Amino acid sequence: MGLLHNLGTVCILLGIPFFISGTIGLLRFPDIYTRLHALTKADNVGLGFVVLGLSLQADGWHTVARLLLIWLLVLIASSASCHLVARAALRKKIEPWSRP
Amino acid sequence: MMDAMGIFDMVLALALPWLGWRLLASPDLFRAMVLFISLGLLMALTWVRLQAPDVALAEAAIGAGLTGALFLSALRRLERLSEAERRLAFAGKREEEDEIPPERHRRAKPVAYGLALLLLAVFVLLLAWSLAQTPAGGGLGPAVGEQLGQSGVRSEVTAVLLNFRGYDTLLEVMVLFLAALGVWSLTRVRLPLQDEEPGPVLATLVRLLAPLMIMVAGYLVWIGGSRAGGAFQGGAVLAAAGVLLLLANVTVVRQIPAALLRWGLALGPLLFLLTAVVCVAAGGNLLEYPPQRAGAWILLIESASAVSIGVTLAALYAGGRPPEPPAQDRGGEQGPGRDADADAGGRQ
Amino acid sequence: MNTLLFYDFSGLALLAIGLHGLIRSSHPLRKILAANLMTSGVFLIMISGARGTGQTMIDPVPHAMVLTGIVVSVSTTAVALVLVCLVQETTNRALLWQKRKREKWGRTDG
Amino acid sequence: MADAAFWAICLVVAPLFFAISSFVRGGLAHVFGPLAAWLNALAVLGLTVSFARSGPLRYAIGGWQLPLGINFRIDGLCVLMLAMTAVTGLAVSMYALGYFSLRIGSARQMSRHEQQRLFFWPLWLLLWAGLNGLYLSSDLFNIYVTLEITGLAAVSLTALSGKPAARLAALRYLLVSLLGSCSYLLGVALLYRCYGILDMAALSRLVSPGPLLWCGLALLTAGLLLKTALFPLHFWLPPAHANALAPVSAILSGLVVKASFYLLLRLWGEVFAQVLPPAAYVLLGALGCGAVLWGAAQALLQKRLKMLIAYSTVAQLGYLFIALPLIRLDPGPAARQAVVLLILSHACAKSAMFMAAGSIFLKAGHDRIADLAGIKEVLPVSSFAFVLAGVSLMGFPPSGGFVGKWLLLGVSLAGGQWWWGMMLVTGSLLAAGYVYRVASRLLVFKAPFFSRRQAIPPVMEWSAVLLAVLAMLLGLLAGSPLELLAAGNQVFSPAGLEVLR
Repeated sequence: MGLLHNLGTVCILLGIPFFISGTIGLLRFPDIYTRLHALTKADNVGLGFVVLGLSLQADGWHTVARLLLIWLLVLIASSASCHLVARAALRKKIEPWSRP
Repeated sequence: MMDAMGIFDMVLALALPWLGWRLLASPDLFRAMVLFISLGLLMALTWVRLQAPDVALAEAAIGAGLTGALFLSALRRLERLSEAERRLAFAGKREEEDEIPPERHRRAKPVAYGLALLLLAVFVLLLAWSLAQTPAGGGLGPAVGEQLGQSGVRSEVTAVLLNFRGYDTLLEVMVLFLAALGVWSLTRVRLPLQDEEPGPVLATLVRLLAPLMIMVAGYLVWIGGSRAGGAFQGGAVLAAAGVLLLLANVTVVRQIPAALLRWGLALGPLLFLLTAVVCVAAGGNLLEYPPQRAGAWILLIESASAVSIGVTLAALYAGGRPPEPPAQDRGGEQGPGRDADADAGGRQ
Repeated sequence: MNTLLFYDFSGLALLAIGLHGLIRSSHPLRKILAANLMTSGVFLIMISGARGTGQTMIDPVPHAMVLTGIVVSVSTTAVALVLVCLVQETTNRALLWQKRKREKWGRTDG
Repeated sequence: MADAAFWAICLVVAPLFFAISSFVRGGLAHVFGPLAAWLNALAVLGLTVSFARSGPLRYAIGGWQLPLGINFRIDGLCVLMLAMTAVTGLAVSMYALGYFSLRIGSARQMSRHEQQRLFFWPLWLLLWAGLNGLYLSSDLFNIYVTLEITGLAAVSLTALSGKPAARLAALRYLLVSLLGSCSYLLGVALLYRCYGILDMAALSRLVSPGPLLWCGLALLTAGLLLKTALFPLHFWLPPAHANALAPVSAILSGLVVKASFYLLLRLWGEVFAQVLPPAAYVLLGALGCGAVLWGAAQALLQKRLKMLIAYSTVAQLGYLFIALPLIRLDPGPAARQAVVLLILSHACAKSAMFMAAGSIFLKAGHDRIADLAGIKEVLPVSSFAFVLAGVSLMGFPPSGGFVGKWLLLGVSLAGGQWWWGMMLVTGSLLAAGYVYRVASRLLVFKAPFFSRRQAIPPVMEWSAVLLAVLAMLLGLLAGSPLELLAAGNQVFSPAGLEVLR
């Protein structure tokens, strides 16, 4: 396999810790806002790396374009849903957590 | 590598029932529903692992997404109801019979319960044992492979769904139609679905995504002929667009005339049925497409069905027949939904 | 160990859990959730059987059947959920199977 | 050119088409509905005539032969069930026509009754299509889909009345039917995994005893028993049947429960008859006995007419299950003929009863049995229909029920299992008890009766009477249906399946 393929693998491997840390944040953080923060931020970077890695390994522009589209859609969806969840939480008068 | 996948399979296979248990055991219904949606997504992953991409797509869109949305909206409706009740202080006046706590059910007849549980366990173990015992049966895989060339499509699942067993699918489209009919017969929808304003982000999102989703739906129907995809998957994506539009309370959606909606629901079933009849009129059997044009006919049926499936699923989400225009509303007469409220109010 | 059998057992477990929940839960929404779990279990058994037939080729017939099943199940779920909401609205009752004295005597519709 | 296959297609396509049309053009629903009912009757007539000429046949949908495709299988039993559905369905449709026009005419809450009519017709036609499809189909999975259509339509129809009790009953009904179809589906999946085929006739040639077969069969049966409401699983039936609108009650009690019993008859009497142990039949027979006793006892205790009729359905379904061990016992066709006769006569009699009860309800404004004395003065025809249907349920001589029970009695005595016969006689006596409870009020006592002013349209009264008379005369006319059954008999017994392949 060529250099590009290896580079792609490295990128994908780089993306994994972000996902893991995002998930840990989702599970361990104290309140809904911090959890949202952890999830969306870390996962978006993680996904970025994975998409980058897969694009490097892709066998044509079609695939790359599709991967980029997926990335874009996930970005839009996650930021919008993050916003909506946070707004709903604020509406319900859930106080943001502060260090006790 | 195989081993790694084996472990993955094992974890997945264990996670599914665990999640199922958790969701039924959780006292909070909202949490249960969120777990249900995540279970649906894990199921979709399982379908991919079991090499059933068509099913995975349908599961993710319909099984997890739309069913989950249905559950959540039902829960919200119930919660809103109980809140209203509290506000009106009905709760104190309810009859005693209504106040029996669930615990009474739980504790009833522990012996019978234990016995039933034992019976269930025995039967499940028996099933498991017999599943493990069975030799691999024939299956219709080879038969499908042989006839695939004559089906007019290249995807095996689509060939089974729309050609070899097209009659099943015809009836299935009818089931969906029937569900919409049933829901419409029960009650009338109350728009907007959300109490609060949708807000700029949701509105923008919907404006961005809705056209894209319609395009994706078309793509899924088109690609269904050769790969994973088809009317149901495409229809589900259309329905998702519809649900978003409903949630964002877009004016256009509210102003769709009821007659047009009826036609939208009926288009797929009607066209499918007419195609079946045309096949008979052309001298073949029911649903026997002319061999050269089978592909085109299937695409036609699938496109119409996808539209209807989308409309139907979105209508199911809306949860009732469209409100009649005020001009036709006769004063003092109410639909069943409103009657029901009057009934509940009249009781105390 | 055959991994397919794992999925079979997983499906069976889902089925059993769903059945248990369907009978034991008191809230109708949870009952419907449980029924959905049951059908998911059945689908899992069907699909894992489609690959377990031993041939290299996958049997697409169960796939088509499960697709049909998913659509049927969403249809019934939708009707059930609307019914639950309506029952709740008219009777204020969260408990579905509760006997009520008046039911025997109450007016019916001709 | 109009052969049996053509008529069979009409039986599925026409109700579906009219269901969709009556939904899209809601204003014409009450025109399309009865039209579809008449067309359906015509198609069944055509089917019967051409079937009598040509004998049993198979029809490959989409031109795909077994094992790949779905087949219609048209034999004597199937034609008889279709005919039963057509005749009862036609009567109910005519009744519904009068019923809704009466209710819409009686000014209060007009738009609500209009809504009911608007949705009654498409739902009922879809239900009808589901039933026809179920009787015609030979494919287990296809039958699952038709069962779902039937079940979902039945639930929606139950809830149509809009009363809280009806909605609650509908929800229970839906949950039970969900459980039933889930069990059935798993059964189909296991059988498919065993034999790789879904066609019933082909399956019956392949089956061999094995653990997976037992499990699959147990699941299929359990699902269908739930839907048929056999005795310990009957809890959902009485509230659902009693709280629905009158035409809907007639449909549910007369036709819908028969569909799942028909399937059980196919599976236990034909497809798996070779491998099932006799003990299993005895178990079902015993449950049937329980149903007869429990249903009749509950019927005797009911205070409301519609509840009484609904419990009587539970009891009458028991007879059908008592017939199963006798089918196993009997080498000849007598027991099979008997069970088919019982199904037919119960469909007619029970629908007639519910229709008459509906007319009585509308006229009296209630259905408390104790307060119905003297209603024959204002509703002579409906009272007569009710009593006539009751007499036929009891199994009085010329009725179809009588001939069926007589045949079964003969089989049980000849086979040395007299207890089944005794149970039949006991059940008849109990039925006589609860019919007498009502009949004595309706016909014997004379009391001043205060009724509503509205006149019951003659079509409602006469459709009930005609059905009741038909149930009564079925014993005399039994010859021709039994001939039809015999014509398909080589299909009805497993040995004849070779011919078809």
